[in-house]
Amino acid sequence: MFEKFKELLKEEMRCERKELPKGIKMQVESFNLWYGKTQAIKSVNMDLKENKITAIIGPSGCGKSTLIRGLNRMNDTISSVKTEGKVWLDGFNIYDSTTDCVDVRRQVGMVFQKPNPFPFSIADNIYYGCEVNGMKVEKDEVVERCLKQSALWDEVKDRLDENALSLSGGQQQRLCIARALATEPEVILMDEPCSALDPIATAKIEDLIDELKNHYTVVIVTHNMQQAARVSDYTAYMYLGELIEFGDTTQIFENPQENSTEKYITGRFG
Amino acid sequence: MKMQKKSKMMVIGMIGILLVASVLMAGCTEDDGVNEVTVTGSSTNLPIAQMCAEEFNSEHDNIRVSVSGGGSGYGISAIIEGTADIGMSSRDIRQSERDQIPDLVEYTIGIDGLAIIVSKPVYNAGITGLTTQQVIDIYSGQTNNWNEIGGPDEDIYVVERAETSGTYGSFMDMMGLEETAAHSTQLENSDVRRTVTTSDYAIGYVGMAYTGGDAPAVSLDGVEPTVANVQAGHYSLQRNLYFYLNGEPTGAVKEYVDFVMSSRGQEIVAEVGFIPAH
Amino acid sequence: MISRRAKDKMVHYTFFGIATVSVLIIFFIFIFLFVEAYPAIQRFGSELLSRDWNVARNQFGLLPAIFGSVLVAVGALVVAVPLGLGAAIYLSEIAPNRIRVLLKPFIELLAGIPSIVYGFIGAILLGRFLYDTFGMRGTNSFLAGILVLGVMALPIIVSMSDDSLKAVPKDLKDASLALGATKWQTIRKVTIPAAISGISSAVIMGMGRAIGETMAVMLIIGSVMRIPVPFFDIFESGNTLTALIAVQMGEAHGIIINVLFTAGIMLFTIVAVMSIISDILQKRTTDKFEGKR
Amino acid sequence: MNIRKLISLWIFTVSTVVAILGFWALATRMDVEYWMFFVALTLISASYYLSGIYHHMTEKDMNGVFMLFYASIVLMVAAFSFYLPEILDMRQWEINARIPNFFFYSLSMLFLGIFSSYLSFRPFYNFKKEGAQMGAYYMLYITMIFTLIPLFVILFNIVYRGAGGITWEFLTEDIISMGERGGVYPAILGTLALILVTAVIVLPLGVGTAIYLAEYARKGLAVRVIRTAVNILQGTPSIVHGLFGYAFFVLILFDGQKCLLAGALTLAILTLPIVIRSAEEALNAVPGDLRDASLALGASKWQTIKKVVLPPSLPGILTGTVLGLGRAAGETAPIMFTAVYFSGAGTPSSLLRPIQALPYHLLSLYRLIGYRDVDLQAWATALLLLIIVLGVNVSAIIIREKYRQRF
Repeated sequence: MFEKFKELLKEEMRCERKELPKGIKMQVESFNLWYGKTQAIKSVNMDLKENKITAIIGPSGCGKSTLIRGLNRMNDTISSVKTEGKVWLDGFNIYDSTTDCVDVRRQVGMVFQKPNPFPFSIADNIYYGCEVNGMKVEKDEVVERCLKQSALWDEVKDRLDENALSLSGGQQQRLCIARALATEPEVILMDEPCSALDPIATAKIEDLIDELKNHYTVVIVTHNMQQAARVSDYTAYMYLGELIEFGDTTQIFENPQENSTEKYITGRFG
Repeated sequence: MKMQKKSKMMVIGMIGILLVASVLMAGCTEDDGVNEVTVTGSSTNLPIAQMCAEEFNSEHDNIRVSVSGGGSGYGISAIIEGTADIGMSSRDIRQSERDQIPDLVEYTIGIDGLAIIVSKPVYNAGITGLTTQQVIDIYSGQTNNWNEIGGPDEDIYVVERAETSGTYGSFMDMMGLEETAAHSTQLENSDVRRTVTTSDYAIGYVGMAYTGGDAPAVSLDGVEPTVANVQAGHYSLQRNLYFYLNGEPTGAVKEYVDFVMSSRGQEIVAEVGFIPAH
Repeated sequence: MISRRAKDKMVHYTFFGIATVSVLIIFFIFIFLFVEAYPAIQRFGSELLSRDWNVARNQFGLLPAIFGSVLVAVGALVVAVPLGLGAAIYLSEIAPNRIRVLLKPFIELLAGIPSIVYGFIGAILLGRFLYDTFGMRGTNSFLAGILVLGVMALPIIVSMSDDSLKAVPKDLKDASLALGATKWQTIRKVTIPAAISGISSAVIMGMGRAIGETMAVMLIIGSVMRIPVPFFDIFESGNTLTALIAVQMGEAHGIIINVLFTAGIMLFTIVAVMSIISDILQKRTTDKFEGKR
Repeated sequence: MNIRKLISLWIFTVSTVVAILGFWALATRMDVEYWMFFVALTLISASYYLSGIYHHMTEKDMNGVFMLFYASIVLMVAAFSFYLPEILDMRQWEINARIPNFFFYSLSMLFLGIFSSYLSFRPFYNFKKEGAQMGAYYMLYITMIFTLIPLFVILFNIVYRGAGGITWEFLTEDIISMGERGGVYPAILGTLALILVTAVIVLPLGVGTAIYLAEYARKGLAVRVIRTAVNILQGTPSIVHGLFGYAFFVLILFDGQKCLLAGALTLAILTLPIVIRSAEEALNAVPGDLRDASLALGASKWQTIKKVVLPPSLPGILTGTVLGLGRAAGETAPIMFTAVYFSGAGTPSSLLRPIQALPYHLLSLYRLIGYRDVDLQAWATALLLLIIVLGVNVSAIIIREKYRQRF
């Protein structure tokens, strides 16, 4: 506690600002991350374009998930993690000492690998984000808007008070997306959102993601290259914590510049 | 692989412990030729039986006397059921109990005065004697404050023994009470003593041996509970302390009883604060 | 040479035999208690639930002891639950790892301190302290019992609640944090509700221990069979079922033994009802997590 | 330096000092005069007023209201304290207590201090939700401290008062003169013998039952009933076990003779559910695919249990058993009617003879305090009992940590 005191009692520093080029929502600038002594992310630089879908692909353990968790400071919840570098969101560095990671997370929503609805009712799940952030909104309105946005409304509109865990896996995941939308984020991060789902549910989620890019900037981590090719506008290929290649999805899949990318995409390893 | 090795060693260790234990047990069950004498019952008699047993045990290698408390009723039912060799009692045996023991043998090992003790502050404030009527009033809840009988203006904290104990029975009989308004029920004499001494305005009753120090005994109807007064029969609250046996004692039991009744045994009775029977 | 199949069968029957013995022992206790209590129940019937207790007159109303047991247990929870829950939340959610590894085994150890030691300390140190502070009539009181039992229940409640808070899946907490909730909001709105079954079974366990505790209570409660007037007067002394058994059993003979067995059955029933409630609570929350309503 | 933070820190410091003073006064029954309480009140409310003025300019809504509310509580308490008599005689309401007012003052100081320091975090974080979080954390620190205080007091007292009594004589000599002199040697041996015999009885029974329940029994009604029975037995108060042990083992089985075996049997029943449950848990923690893999390789069921299931679950079983035995070692109620005599029983020599045991010895010595000079002996016995029981538990924890296995 006293550490915290000292920290807070330091001179208030002015938040660092940087004007991002037009059309770029987030910018990752020489970002490094360590778990204890192992470096998981090695100086990654990346631009995330507004209202576009960016996919991150790569073999297991390459740091995809770590990187995406770095974009809304979810890594702060693990005590052994150390970071270096900057991530700009609308001109603010989210790793700045004065930035509040809780605010960051409100602006950058996240959907996890496994559907993880709270054991509350469907409506309460969605309203939760508004409640904790003290947003003054009508509950019914938010629930309806988010469920409609996530194409779940027709399926659940009669059972909003039911426990969210009674939904099927695909529905649960769409509920999680709807829940992330409720706090009115600008960026949505998805960490392998379809890996626990069957093909039909996956197709629905993919349609939904495509829908979402009209309003949000979406970053998606995926294991499934077809999926990346189908849904994304930009693709980043990572290997062993490094960003090997980043570019237009069509370019990455049809004409990869790097040898390693080509090998991965054609399925020769990974 | 490593883990398996560890587990194996643990299995061996556990089996080893079990083996050692069973060997020990087998060794234990062998009779070592020691004669057991068990004495149980009234906690008032306990110090006598206890101190005698200690001295007796140190003199006899082949006899071991174990003493435990429990209360007079427990002592008597122990000899009815044959669970102990000697039952101690601080009250006379009841007729219903006598009927169940055909060969009852009774030894009066000592005489006890039932002393009324009060907390030191009360004693110092001038309550050094009570009348029988005052004690009855206090125990029946009619007198609630010490100032009603000339003491400090403080509530009386009334301590009694558990209803099943011999001392409780004797006290209630002698006072002619059926019911009390006590604030604390204690299991044994020493518990009563401690409860009275740790509170500032308490009253309780204990065997004579348990008085003195922080727990001064008050005189009853002007008679102090002293050895001389009890011996002369002046003190009204007095009772005999008994050893009850089922049948004439033999062997080790006889030796122990004889020791208690011997002049050395009776000296011990006096040492722990009671009056020798002869 | 016995075939492997036959050997397998034999082992099976051996274990079946052992399990049967254990189970028989358990049920035998239940039956034996009832058999021993039966003479008293038959003779006194509902008088056993009255408030009059007088051995000389053969009145054996156990109500004061039942009342005392409940009062003491509830009081102990009032002391232990706020403190214990707070400490558990601190340990499981906030404490830095090195403090946690230090404190958690320490608290588990404290749960193992024998009750006679708590009783001894409580009777020697606490009785006189409370007597002086509150100007009570004497050193024995419900309050002393409540405080000692509260302290005794603390380690159990802390340790069990901590376990159930720790068992809440991390992805639930992550989901909440990712929505912009602070850690404290997450604890309050997600972690605690998710762990509520474990926490309530910890509380019930603590209460069970408080009701079943004998030695600590016996030394400080005063053991008088009377319901205080007014009934919430915790500065008076009283009795609990356990203390009643412990104090009277030593000198009991005849019908009192059967009465004490009835008291034992009452204790037993209270505890059984509590453990069934805790089972139901547990079940309900598992259902919730599995999506059944 | 930021003034806002300075004010917060100041309020926090003042309130913490007030809280500590209040606690100290409560614990030592120090006379707290009403003026001390007033000084504390004035200091804290003045500080708040200051911060209120400062914040009022930046935080428009909640702040002013919150300050007014707080100040009114403070004023009400202050006004009430004038009417508080020197000693509040609760006997006028038939409650058996007479509470001196220092108690109210020190208690109020304690709570006032804690509450103010709790609130002091809000201006610190500019009344954002992190302020509430910091305040909540602070309250949790406090509960942790208050949880540890009584436990430390207990440990400190036992060690401080008992350590002087633990001498070589105390550990090796017989009980002399009702515990006034001599030691507790027979009681130590008695307790150890009790644990050992209990272990011998309970291990095969408990582990065998657990293996049956976890590996063989079909999950049906019967198993559910058994499990419920085990649960109920685990929660059963130890005095009920004592009652059963006395009525069944002592009176019926051993002809009224208290003895080591009767005590051990009672304790075995007491620990049986603990052993069954922990062993079953340990067995169930072994994943099912391991069993399937072994069976698929042609091993028989018993071979699978022996070679695949038991080895990894052994540490868990052992931990549970040792914890159960640790509990058994400290129990008084089940043995006081079944196995123990205060003295004279000597070192345990036969299963069918009474013994002496440390917990019961402590109880007996406690009873004699005041009548006999046994204070030091009693504290030393308590310390010794604590060392033995905690030693058993520590060894269980060590087993658990050392051989812990993850699947």
